[in-house]
Amino acid sequence: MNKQTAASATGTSVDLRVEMAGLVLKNPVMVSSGTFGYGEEYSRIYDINRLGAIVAKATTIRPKHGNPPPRVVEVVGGMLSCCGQQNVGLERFISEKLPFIRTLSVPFFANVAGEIVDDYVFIAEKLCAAGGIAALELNVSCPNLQQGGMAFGVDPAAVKEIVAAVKKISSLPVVCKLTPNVTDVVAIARAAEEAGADALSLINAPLGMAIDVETRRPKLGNVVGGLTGPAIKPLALRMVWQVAQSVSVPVIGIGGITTAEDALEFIIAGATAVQIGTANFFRPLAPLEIIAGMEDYLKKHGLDNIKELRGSLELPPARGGH
Amino acid sequence: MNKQTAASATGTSVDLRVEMAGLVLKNPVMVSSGTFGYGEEYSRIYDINRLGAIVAKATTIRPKHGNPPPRVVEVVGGMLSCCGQQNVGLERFISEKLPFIRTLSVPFFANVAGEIVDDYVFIAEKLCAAGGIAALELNVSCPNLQQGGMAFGVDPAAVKEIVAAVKKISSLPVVCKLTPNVTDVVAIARAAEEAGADALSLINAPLGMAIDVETRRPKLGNVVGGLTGPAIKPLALRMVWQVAQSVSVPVIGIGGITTAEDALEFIIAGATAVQIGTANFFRPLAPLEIIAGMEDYLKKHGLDNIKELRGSLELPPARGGH
Amino acid sequence: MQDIFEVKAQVTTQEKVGPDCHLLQLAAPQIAASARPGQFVNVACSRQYQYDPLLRRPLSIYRVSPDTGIIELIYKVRGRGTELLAQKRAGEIVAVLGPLGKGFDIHEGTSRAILVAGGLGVASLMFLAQELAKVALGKGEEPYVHALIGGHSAEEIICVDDYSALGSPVKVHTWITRARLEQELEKVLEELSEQGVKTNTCSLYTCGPEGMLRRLAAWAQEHQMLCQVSLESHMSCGVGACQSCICKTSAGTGNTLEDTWKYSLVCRDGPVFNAEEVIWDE
Amino acid sequence: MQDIFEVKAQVTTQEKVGPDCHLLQLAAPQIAASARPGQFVNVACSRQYQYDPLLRRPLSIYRVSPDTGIIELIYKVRGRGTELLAQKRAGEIVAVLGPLGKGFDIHEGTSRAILVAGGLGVASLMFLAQELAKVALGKGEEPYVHALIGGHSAEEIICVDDYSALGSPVKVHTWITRARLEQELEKVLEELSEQGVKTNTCSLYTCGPEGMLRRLAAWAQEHQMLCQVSLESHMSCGVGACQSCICKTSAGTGNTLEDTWKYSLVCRDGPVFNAEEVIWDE
Ligand SMILES: Cc1cc2nc3c(=O)[nH]c(=O)nc-3n(C[C@H](O)[C@H](O)[C@H](O)COP(=O)(O)OP(=O)(O)OC[C@H]3O[C@@H](n4cnc5c(N)ncnc54)[C@H](O)[C@@H]3O)c2cc1C
Ligand SMILES: Cc1cc2nc3c(=O)[nH]c(=O)nc-3n(C[C@H](O)[C@H](O)[C@H](O)COP(=O)(O)OP(=O)(O)OC[C@H]3O[C@@H](n4cnc5c(N)ncnc54)[C@H](O)[C@@H]3O)c2cc1C
Ligand SMILES: Cc1cc2nc3c(=O)[nH]c(=O)nc-3n(C[C@H](O)[C@H](O)[C@H](O)COP(=O)(O)O)c2cc1C
Ligand SMILES: Cc1cc2nc3c(=O)[nH]c(=O)nc-3n(C[C@H](O)[C@H](O)[C@H](O)COP(=O)(O)O)c2cc1C
Ligand code: FES
Ligand code: FES
Repeated sequence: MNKQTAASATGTSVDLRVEMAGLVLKNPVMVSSGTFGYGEEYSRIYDINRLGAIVAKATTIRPKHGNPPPRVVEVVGGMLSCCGQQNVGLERFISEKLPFIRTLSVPFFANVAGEIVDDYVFIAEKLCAAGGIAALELNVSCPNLQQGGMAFGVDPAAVKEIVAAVKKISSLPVVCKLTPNVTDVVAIARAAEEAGADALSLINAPLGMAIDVETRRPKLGNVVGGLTGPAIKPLALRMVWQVAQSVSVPVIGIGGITTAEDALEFIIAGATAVQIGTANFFRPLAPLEIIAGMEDYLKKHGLDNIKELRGSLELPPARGGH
Repeated sequence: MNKQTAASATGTSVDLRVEMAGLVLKNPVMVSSGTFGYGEEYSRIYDINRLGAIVAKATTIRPKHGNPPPRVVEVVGGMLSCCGQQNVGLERFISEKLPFIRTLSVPFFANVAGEIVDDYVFIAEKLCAAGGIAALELNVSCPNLQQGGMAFGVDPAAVKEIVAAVKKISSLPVVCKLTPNVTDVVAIARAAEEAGADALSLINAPLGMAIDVETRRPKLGNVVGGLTGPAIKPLALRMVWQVAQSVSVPVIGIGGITTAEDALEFIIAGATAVQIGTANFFRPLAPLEIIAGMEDYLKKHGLDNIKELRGSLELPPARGGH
Repeated sequence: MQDIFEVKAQVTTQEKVGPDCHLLQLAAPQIAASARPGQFVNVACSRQYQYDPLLRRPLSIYRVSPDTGIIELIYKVRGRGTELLAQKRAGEIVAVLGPLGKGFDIHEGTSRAILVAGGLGVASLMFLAQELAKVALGKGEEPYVHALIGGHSAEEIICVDDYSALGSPVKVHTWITRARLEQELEKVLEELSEQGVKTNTCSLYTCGPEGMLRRLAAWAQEHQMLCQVSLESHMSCGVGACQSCICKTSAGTGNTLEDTWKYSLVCRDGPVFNAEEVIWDE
Repeated sequence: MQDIFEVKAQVTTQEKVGPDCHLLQLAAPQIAASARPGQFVNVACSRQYQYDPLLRRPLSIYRVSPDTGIIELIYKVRGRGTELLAQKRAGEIVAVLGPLGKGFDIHEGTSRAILVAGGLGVASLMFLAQELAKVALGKGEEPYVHALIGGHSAEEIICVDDYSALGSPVKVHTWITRARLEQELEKVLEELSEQGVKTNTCSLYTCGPEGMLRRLAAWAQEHQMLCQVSLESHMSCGVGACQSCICKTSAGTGNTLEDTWKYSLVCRDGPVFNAEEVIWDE
């Protein structure tokens, strides 16, 4: 088997381990839900056990066709996509995907999506029972069918309800993944923390749109889709920084991360770990390059441990000139 | 005086005029607040009377130093900036800037910013009295000092209050400029419309952040800043589309518009006019190129009038495959 | 599963082969050694850490030379990505991921193979023609492969010489316009029937515009030929992870959606599909 | 106000003039005809409608030739923008906006001009040296301009030949390190005092790292010299519209903030400032 390695030599002197939600990750570099399949695909390119953790594509109770094409359109600095949670459904996830996942030595997170609170609870119960999963990431960006279709994730009360309900039955750590399409991400983060979330991950994709001016039709089959990639990094970093200051559970930074420098920005802003998403598509070895780049950075700055960097942002003195 | 013209020949057969808030603009291409100074700067490059309208830098009651440097940082597909509304203040705006503005034959909008509702009313009254201004654009993205510092623009009630208060005293049309940093932009838009806004403009800049990993300091003097440029176009377009469907007043689309195609996307989504912001910085002739490109598009598609395009988005048939 | 390689490949040649069409040769030994006809690579057109355009571009593997480690691509300059690609000069580095996807099935039992390429479809069928020519070495005198190469106009018919150079097992036909293609196909049928070859022992392989594929699929079914089509779709990852590149196919067994159809991934389940699996958009 | 031109300028020459330093010649007749020493242009490094990097890069006008319509820039390859710029070849088009900013004041009454360039500071002072050399034609025998050109290392001292080529009105001195610069300045002072020139009739012009500018401003004040400094700041528009490029200056008259300082715009109020206006960061 071909296991490509990142360019940079990886010495042994620095410690990239991070603890999160009762787990120890060998490094803070995870890959994000929906951008890494179930790991099989990328295991054809490199040894995915070198990652900090892997998050699976969203699992819903029933299998889903997902949205009609086109599902992806390139935009400046990013892409819009609307896969509509095409997935094999809970049953086949357990019967077809878990066996491969159990062969891995890397923590594997399931990503749970539903339309009513009970969906989350149902899936969580089955996954806890199935074994092979390290943690649950709750995708609360889905439309809340009980509340008129606005996403669960924009309403602190709904987020609280989902997280509390899942925590009650879950034997696995629970990560709540936050949507950026909100006025006050900190309020949502606090609601999730109060409900017992073991960690928070953010951001999911901001909603965007593109139009083909020749046909005057939306460029996406689903009209709107998630904006991801480098274009959203500044937005994501701002939200991670705000949340990390306001909660005491670990925060996982997500959004446009492509280079080690990007990842380090999130850690300096207070993230415990990061997830790589869209970069997997255009730089398939990005996660390995980021791990290597983090090691190089720590060495260069005389740090032994990635934890020393977490939340080390130095703010300017009180601002003059107003 | 050197008046450069856009590359493309501009025939006379198509009609780019649009009506908005009681004004007739000779074309739908405006330039946005804070990106065009008071017009003087760009009048050294081309004949700014060719624009549809110009929006001035925000005016506050008192002059402001603005934020400490660095005020700008380049990011993928855009930039972050935090000028902190450096401006000469209302009095000098009237005495120093209006005389030049009055020499122009292009409608000139003032952009009004305040910290309490009375600020908006005070500035609006003085500007209405001063003469030379075609309309007021209310910048409600500023921190609301009466309500703990969250921006006015994230709260429908606060937006309603400002717009209603200004409408009450204003002899000029009032445009309310919406911030994208909200869960439900439609709710804010409706509040502004109900309060009597003559038009809505959106989006102002999403809040972002960038960190220098070498110094572990924010790259902006103000820590966070507005993300602008092509990177935000998909987000802006989605919001404009949502709002245009939900209100009956004209909508002005803003966000990352750089080419005629970009501008046409907003018009097809339902905008009556557009504002060019960051593109002025990296493509100084962008507004003229966009006007020319719109004419070419109309001719190519056998349309006489830009209005035929407004809101002409064709949605896909009810979606199968769910 | 076949390994996939991320190669920082050096450009060895870049040359024009038709209107806006370029041949790019890249040193990518691992890909050259393992690629199969019909597979593709995902090519980074912008430089490393340059983000415009962001996504890679899928391009078919035109030909490989396992000895020299060279892979060849033929592409048409259309938009931002291919424009940048066309500027790469010998010695520059281009990141390519591959080999990707499921290629053509070569049915050893087939008595004749008919290849129909429309426009850039030649890019995906050349490698196949080469492999089929090898298969043909053990077979009879008549040409084993009929390659029908066409385009919108005479000058858009490219790569004919490369096909011809494959020698006697391959007979090259060219066509412009749909009517002409149908005539050419009829001529091939006549020739086959003169040779006593039954159409249901032939295989049809095709790559080109969707309308053409669809008509050929129907034509092949009419003649009971095995038919494989190579599809295109907008992609991002190229490896089956992002689910961007869907096409409708018949559901097959094990479908838990209780539907007659499912979305397959062009990048992983294709780009080559058996024609009868594909559900064409109405 | 001076007109500003957006020019799609053709590259006539691109050549290396030092470690990572390039000379770029562009055909930009309107800019060549109207630029003044100390002004700059805002250069689009990416191709049209290519958005990475997005913003233009400010570069000083090194020299102009109104006859041929050529402007020259000297720049150091640092990041994304200048890397792309360095790849432009003769014949390619680069969009440039200029001339921008307020240049150096040439005080006709000055008896000697001292120019101190640190690193790429040479780029902004050459044009000035050229103009001063013209002014000097009417003056006495001694060199009118003392150009002190320096850098971190010997090889980083660039463009010396161009300065020398200005002939007898210009005397070129070079320096490495701060200590050496101070020695050179002392030598110039000695020379001037031998010639009976009072320092308060001299003007000091300088461009380079901020620390250097600041020390020279203090030194000039000590010797009662007129002193102008050319500042840098991160820019976006380059024309005074975006208010990105601020520096602190003394408030002057008409300040309605009732403060002792204000933010000036480096792109419009500068990049050249009278040293005594500048409020240096502590
Ligand atoms: C499996 C496969 C094999 C292909 N093989 C070849 C080949 O050998 N030679 C060749 O010339 N072309 C081939 N194509 C089409 C080629 O990928 C597109 O022409 C190319 O991506 C256009 O990129 P651009 O930057 O020029 O255009 P842009 O318009 O800038 O592309 C914008 C976006 O659309 C996508 N896109 C545009 N057109 C297509 C298309 N037809 N199919 C898929 N995505 C598209 C791009 O990947 C990108 O994401 C193949 C496509 C696929 C899916
Ligand atoms: C008025 C003026 C004149 C200048 N003249 C010259 C010159 O003649 N020759 C020369 O080599 N350099 C000059 N500089 C500096 C030059 O602009 C920067 O080196 C250049 O912008 C770096 O771009 P980059 O893409 O290589 O670096 P990047 O690191 O990619 O730049 C990132 C961002 O930072 C900005 N930036 C980075 N460094 C500087 C800097 N020192 N000053 C201002 N902005 C910066 C860029 O414009 C860009 O927005 C001048 C700067 C100013 C303000
Ligand atoms: C194609 C695609 C599919 C995605 N699917 C999911 C999903 O199933 N569940 C989820 O929580 N997030 C999903 N996401 C969001 C990503 O996990 C991530 O939050 C987002 O892409 C931002 O990170 P990035 O900019 O690094 O891509 C998806 C993103 C993409 C691009
Ligand atoms: C440097 C800068 C200053 C701005 N100042 C203001 C302002 O004073 N008032 C305001 O309403 N918007 C201001 N904006 C926001 C713009 O008007 C516009 O809404 C935003 O930049 C999005 O458009 P763009 O992506 O085309 O730049 C400013 C934007 C920039 C980049
Ligand atoms: S391109 Fe990602 S699944 Fe096919
Ligand atoms: S760069 Fe825009 S004001 Fe100076």
